[in-house]
Amino acid sequence: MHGGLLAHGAAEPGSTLGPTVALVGVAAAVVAVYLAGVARLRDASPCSSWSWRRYAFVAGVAVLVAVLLPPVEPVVEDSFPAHMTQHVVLLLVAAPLLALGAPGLPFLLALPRRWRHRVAVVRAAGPVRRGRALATVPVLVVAVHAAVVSAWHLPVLYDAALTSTAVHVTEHAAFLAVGWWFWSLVTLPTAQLDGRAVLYVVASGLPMNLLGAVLTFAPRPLYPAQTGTGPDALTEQQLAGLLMWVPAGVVSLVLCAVLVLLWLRRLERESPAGVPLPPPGVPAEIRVATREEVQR
Amino acid sequence: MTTLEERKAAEAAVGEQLEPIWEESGGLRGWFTTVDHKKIGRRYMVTAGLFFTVAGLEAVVMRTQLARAQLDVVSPDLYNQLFTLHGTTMIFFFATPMLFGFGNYLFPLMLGARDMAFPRLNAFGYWAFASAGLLMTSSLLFGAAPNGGWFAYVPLNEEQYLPGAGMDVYSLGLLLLGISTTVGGINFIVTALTMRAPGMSLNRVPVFVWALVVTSFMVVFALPPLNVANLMLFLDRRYGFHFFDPSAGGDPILWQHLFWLFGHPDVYIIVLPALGIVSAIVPTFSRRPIAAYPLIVLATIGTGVISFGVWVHHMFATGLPQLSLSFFSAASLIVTIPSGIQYFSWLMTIVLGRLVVRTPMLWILGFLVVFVAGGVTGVMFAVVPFDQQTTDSYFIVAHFHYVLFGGAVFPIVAGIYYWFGKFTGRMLSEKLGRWSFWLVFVGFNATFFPMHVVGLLGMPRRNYTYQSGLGWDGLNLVETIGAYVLTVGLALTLFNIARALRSGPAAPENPWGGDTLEWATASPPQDYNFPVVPTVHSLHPMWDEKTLATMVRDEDDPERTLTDGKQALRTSDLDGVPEHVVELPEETVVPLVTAGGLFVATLALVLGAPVVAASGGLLTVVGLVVWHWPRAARQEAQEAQEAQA
Amino acid sequence: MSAPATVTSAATRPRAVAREVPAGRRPGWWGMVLTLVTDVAAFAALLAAYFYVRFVTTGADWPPGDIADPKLLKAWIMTALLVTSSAPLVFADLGIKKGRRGRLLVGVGLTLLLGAAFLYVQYSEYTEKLTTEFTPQTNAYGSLFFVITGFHGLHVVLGVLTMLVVFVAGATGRITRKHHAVVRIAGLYWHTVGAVWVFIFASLYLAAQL
Amino acid sequence: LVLRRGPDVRPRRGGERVVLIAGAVVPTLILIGTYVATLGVMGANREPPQPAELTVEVVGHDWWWEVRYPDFLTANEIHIPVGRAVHVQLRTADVVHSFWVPSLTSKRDLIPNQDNDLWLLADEAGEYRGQCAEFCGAQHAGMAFLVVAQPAAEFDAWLADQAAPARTPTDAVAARGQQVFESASCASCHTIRGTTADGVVGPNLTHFGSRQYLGAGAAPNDPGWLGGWIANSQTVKPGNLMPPQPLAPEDLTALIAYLETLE
Repeated sequence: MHGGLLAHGAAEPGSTLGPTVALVGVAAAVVAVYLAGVARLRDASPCSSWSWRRYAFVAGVAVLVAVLLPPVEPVVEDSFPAHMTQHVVLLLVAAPLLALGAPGLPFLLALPRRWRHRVAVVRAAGPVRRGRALATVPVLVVAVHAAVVSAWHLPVLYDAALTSTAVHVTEHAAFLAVGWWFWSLVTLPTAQLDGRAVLYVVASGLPMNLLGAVLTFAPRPLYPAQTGTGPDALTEQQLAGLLMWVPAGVVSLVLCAVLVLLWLRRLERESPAGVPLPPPGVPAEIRVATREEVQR
Repeated sequence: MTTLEERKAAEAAVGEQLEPIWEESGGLRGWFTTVDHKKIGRRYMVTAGLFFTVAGLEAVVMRTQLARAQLDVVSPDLYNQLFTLHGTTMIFFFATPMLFGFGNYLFPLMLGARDMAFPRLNAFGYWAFASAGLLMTSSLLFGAAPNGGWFAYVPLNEEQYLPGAGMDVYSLGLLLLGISTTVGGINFIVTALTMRAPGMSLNRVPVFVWALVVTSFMVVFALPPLNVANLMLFLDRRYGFHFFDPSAGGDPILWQHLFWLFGHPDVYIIVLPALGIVSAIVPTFSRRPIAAYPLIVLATIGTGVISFGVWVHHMFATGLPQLSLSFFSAASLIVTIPSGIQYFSWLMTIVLGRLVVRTPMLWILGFLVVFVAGGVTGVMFAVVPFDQQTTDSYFIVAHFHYVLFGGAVFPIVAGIYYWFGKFTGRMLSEKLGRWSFWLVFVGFNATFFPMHVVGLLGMPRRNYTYQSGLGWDGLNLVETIGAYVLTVGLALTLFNIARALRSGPAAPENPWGGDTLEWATASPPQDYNFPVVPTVHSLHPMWDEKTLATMVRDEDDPERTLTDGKQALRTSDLDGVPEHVVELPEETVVPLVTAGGLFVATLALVLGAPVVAASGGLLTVVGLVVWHWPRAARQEAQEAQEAQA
Repeated sequence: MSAPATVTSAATRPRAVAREVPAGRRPGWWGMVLTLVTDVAAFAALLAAYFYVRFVTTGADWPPGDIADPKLLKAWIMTALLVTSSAPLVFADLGIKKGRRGRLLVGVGLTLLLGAAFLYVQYSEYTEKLTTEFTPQTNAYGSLFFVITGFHGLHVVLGVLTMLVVFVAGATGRITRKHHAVVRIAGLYWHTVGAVWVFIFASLYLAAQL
Repeated sequence: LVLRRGPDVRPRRGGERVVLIAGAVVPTLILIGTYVATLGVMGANREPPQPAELTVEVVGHDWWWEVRYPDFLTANEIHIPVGRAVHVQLRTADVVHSFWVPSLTSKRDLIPNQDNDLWLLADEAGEYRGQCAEFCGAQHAGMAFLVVAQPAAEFDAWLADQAAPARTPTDAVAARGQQVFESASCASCHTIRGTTADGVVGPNLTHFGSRQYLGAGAAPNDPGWLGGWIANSQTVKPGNLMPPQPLAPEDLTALIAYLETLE
C-alpha cells in the first residue's frame, strides 16, 4: 500500500503519475480483498455490524490514499502546517476508520482455505498468542503510541524524514501501524468499551498536544529543514503547532464524546437505569413538618 | 408496596447491632479523633461558611471604600490586602471546601455506602484545609495578608517589589490547601469507584456524584501546576531562586502559564459540583426524572476535559502571537457548549415535569436566571478583540461574579435549604428563606449588574479608589447599596440557620420526596448510614419500588447488613457488583497529628524558622508511618480464629 | 451476634463478597494510582517549566552562561541504580504472593540499598555542583536543575523510608500471603519514581547535550 | 412557558432531542457565527489603516509612564496627531503593567524582557484618558496618563517645543527655584534638560509646566497641589516612590515657581 510513497521527494512533476496509479491500484486491491472477505463472512453468519464496518474501512483507505497521494507530497514538503495536518489525519482519521473496519477477519476469510489454516496454526502458537495478549495491554499500547509519535517529531528524525524518502515512508508506516493498533484497542468489537477508552484516547493525544504547545510558543524555528529560518518560518511553525493542538484536540474530543455515549448506551443495555416516577399528584411530602411532628 | 414503617422496622433490628460498632466517642476527644464522613462534611461546610462570611465582610469594606470617588475608608495597602484575600478566600477557602463538604456528607449517602473509602484521609484533609485557612485569614490581623492579587503575577510578587510575609502566606497557604484538596479529590474518586451500593452501575450514579468525580479528576490534574508555581514563587522570594526573574534567565510569563493552566480548570472545579447540586434539586421539584441523563453526564465530562485547553484566553492581552489567539478563541467558544447542554437539560426537566416551587427550588430558579447572564458574557470573553478591551476592567468582575456567585453560591444556598433537614434533623423556615432569596437576588443584581456598565466605561479593577467625573460615581454608589442589600439577604439565611438549629421543626426522613439514596436514611443519618445496604435498581432509587424493597428484603442477609465489624461493601468499579468487604478504620488522632505537622512546617517557613519547619515535616512523616503501619497480620489471626470457631 | 456472618455465608452461599482472595482493585491501589497521577503531573509541570525556560527565554546557548553541559557519568550510575532497583521489588512482590517471607525481605532489602546508593551518588553530585559549578541562586537554570532533581530526590527519600517500613513490617510478620497488598502498592510508588527519573535524566542530562 | 397542572401527564423519558438541539446544535451555530465575526475584527485590528510613521516608546514604571519620542523624553502625556496612526512600543522598567486607553484602543501588557506594541489612531482632536490595567502594586489606581490628539500643525509645534531644552528662568524667584532643584535631592532622581539635573529614577521634568496632571493623574498641575506634592507626595498618592522633601518655605515657593515656568 505504501508503494506510492516512493515518489516522495521526486523533483520532476511528471514522475508522480506512475506512483499515483500504483498507490490507487494497491488500495483498490486491498479494498477488493476486504470486501470479498466481508461477503464470505456475511454468507456464513449475517451480522449487522459488517454493513457499516465496510463503509468505515473503505473510507479509511480513501482518506489514506488522499493524504498520501504522490501529488500531495511536494506540498507537504514545502509547508509545515500541511505536513502536520497530514500526520494528524493519519493518526486521528485514517487509523480509527481502518480500525473500525476490523479487517483481520475479512482478510483471513479472503484467503484460500489452505492458507487460512496455516495462519490459524501460527496464530494459535504459544509465543504468538502471548505476543498478541501483550499487544492488548492498554498501558503498553498507549506508551508505544506516545513514544512513536513523539520520537518522529524529534528534530533529528524529522529532518531525516525530510531528506530521505525511505525514512519518510517508514515514518508514515509507523504512524499508520501504531495508530491502527491503538484504535483497534479502543474500537474492536472484542474490546470491552468503557470509560477507560476515553482515558486512553486522551493519553494518546497528549504528546501531540504537548508538541503543539511547544511549536506554538517557541520563539525560533525548531525544524529549519522544514521551514527555513526566515520571519515567515515562525508563523508557519506556530500554525503547524496550533493545528496539532486545537483542531486535532477537537477531533479527539468528538471521538471521546462518541466513546462516552457508546459506553453509557452499553451500560444502559446491561443494567437499565430505569426511570421511575415519584408518587403521583402534587407531592404531599413537599411541605414543612407540622408543629405536632416537632413535638413528637 | 414497601411502606416506610416496614422499612423502619427492618432497620431497627439491624441498627441495634451496628450502633455499638459505629459509635464514636463524644466530647472533645471525639472532636479531634472523628473519621465519620458526616461530621467531617458538616465541619467542612461550617468552616467554609465562616471563611465566606469573613471574605464577604472584606468585600463590604471594599464596596464602602468605593461608594464615592476618593474616599479614605481604608489605605491603599489595606485595600490591596482586602481584595487579594477576598479573591483567594472565596476561590480557595470557600467555594471548593464548601462543595467538598457537601460531597463528603452526601457521597456515601447518595452511593448507599457506610463511609468514604479513606475515612482517615478525609479527616486529614479537613485539618489541613482548616489550618491553611486559619493561616490565610488570620494574616490580616497581623497586617501580613497577601497583597499581590489572588493571581499573584510576577515580578510584582517577587520579594523585591512586595517585601514582607504576605505573599509567603499566600504561596505556602495554598500549597498546604493544595494537599488537602488533592487528597479530598482522590478520596471522592476512589469512593465513587469502589464503594457504590450493589447494582449501582455507572449509568445509575446521580449527576451530583458524576460532577464531583469529574471535579476531582480535574483537581488531580490541575492542582500540580499551581503547587509547582507556588513552590517556585516561595523559593524565589525567600531563598533567592530565579524562576521568574527576567534578569537571571527566568520568565514572568511562565508564572502566568502555570497559574492559568490551573486557573481556568479551577473555574469549573468550582462550578461543576454546584451544577451537580442543581441537577440533584431540579428533578425533585419537577417531580420527574432528569431529562437527557446521558447527555448531562457527557457534558460534565466534556467540560472537565475542554477546560484544560483554554487557559490561554486569560492571556489575550500579553502579546501572544495573533495567530494563536484566533485558535484559542475557538477553543474558548467550544467550552460553552457542554454548559448549554446542561442548561437545557434542567429546562426540559422543569418543562416536562410539574414544577413545585419551595425555597430550594426558588434559589435554583434564581441561579438559572443569573447563570445565563454569566454564560453570555463568558462567550464575549472568547471574542479576542472584546476580551482585549474589557479584560481587567469591572466588566470582568461582573462576569465572574455572575458565574461564580450565580453559578456556585446560589446552588450552594439552595443545597443548604434542600439538605439542611438531612444535615441537622431540623427544617429551615420557608418564609425567611424566601425573604432571604429575594433580598439576595435583588442585592446581587444591583451590586454586579452596574459593574458591566462601569467596566465598559473604562473603570479598571483592583483600584482602591477612582477619580470623580469619569461617569463612574453613580453606578458605584448603586453597587455599594446593592452590596449592603445582598449582605442583609445572606445574613437572613444565617439567622434562619441559627433559628432552625435552636427551635426548627424536626425534619422527616424525606421532606421533599427526593429521588436519591440519602433520603432513605434517618434525618440526621445514623453513624452507619444504612442499616441494610440497599441494592440499587434505577437512577432514582427512592422512587423505585424495587430498590426500596431490598432494604426490607435483605434484613437478614449478612452481606447487606455487615454486622461483623466496622465494615463496608466494596463493589466493582464499573458495574457495581459486590467484590469484597472492607474494614474501615476506627477513630484516631493520627490525621490531626499528621496535618498538624504540616501546619507547623508551613507556619515556621513563613516565619523563617527552617529547623522548626523540618521538625514539623518529621512529625508528618512519623504520622504517615503510624497511619500506614500494616495491621494485616492481626486481622488475619483474628480471621483464622473466627474460622476455627 | 452468633458465628461470624461472612464466614457462614462463605460456606453456604459462595458469593463474590465472601471470596477467600479479595477480587478486584482495592481502594488503596486506586488511591496510590491517583496519587501517582497527580505527582507525575507535578513533575510534568516542572519539566514543562524547564523546557519553557529553555526554549522561550534563552537562546540556543544551553545551559546558559558559563555553566558547562551536565556531566553524564554519575547520572548514568544513578539511572542504572534506580532502574535496577525495581527488579528485586518485583521479586519480593511475587515472592510474598506465594507466602515466601524470605524473598520479600531479600527483595525489599536490595531495593532499599540500591535506593540509598542512588541518594548517596546524588549527594556527591550535589556537593560537586554546588561547590564548583553553580547553585540554585546562580540563575533560572540552576533553580530548575536543583528543584527538579531535589524534588525527585525527596521522592526517593520517601521511597527508601517506605521500603524501610515494609522491611520492618515484613520482618515482624505483618505482611503475609493474603495481606500483601502493601508491597504491591509501595511497589507502584517505587517503580513510578524510577520511571520519572528516566524522564528527568533524559531531559536534564541527555537532552542538555543537544 | 406553560407548566403542566392537573392530571398527571409527566413523561418518564423524552427531552433528549430538544436538549441536544437547543443545548448543543443551536449554540454551535451561533458560536460559529461569532467566531467568523471575531476573525473579521481581529484581521481588521491587526494593522492600522495606513502605515504608522511615528513610533513612540512607552515604558511603565512604578507608578508612572515614561514616554519616549525620537528626540526627547516626557512622562504621563502622549501627544499624537489627529487622523494619523502612531505606533506604540511597550516596555516596562519593573513589573507587569498594562497600557489601556479605553476610547482609543484595547489593552496590551507591558512585560519584562518582551517587546509588545500596538497602534493608536484618534479620529478627533481631544484628550483621552488612559491608565494601567494590570495590578502593579500599591498605587496601581494612581497610574493614569493622558493621550492628547492634536491637529497636525499643533502637534508639530508641540514636538518642536518639547525637543528644545528647558527654558532658563527669567525672574529671580524662578532662578532661585532652579538652584534649589539642582542642589536639593530633586536632581538625583529627575532630569531637566539644559540644567545639571540628570537623575533617571523619576519622570523627566524638562517641560513639566506644560503637563496637565501631577504624579500620573494624581492631581491637577497647579501651584497649590504642586507644593503639597513636593512637600509630601505621600499624602496625595500614598506609597509612591518619591520621598517627602523637607524644604524651607521660601525654597518651596521658588521651586514651585520654577517648575511652573517649564512650559
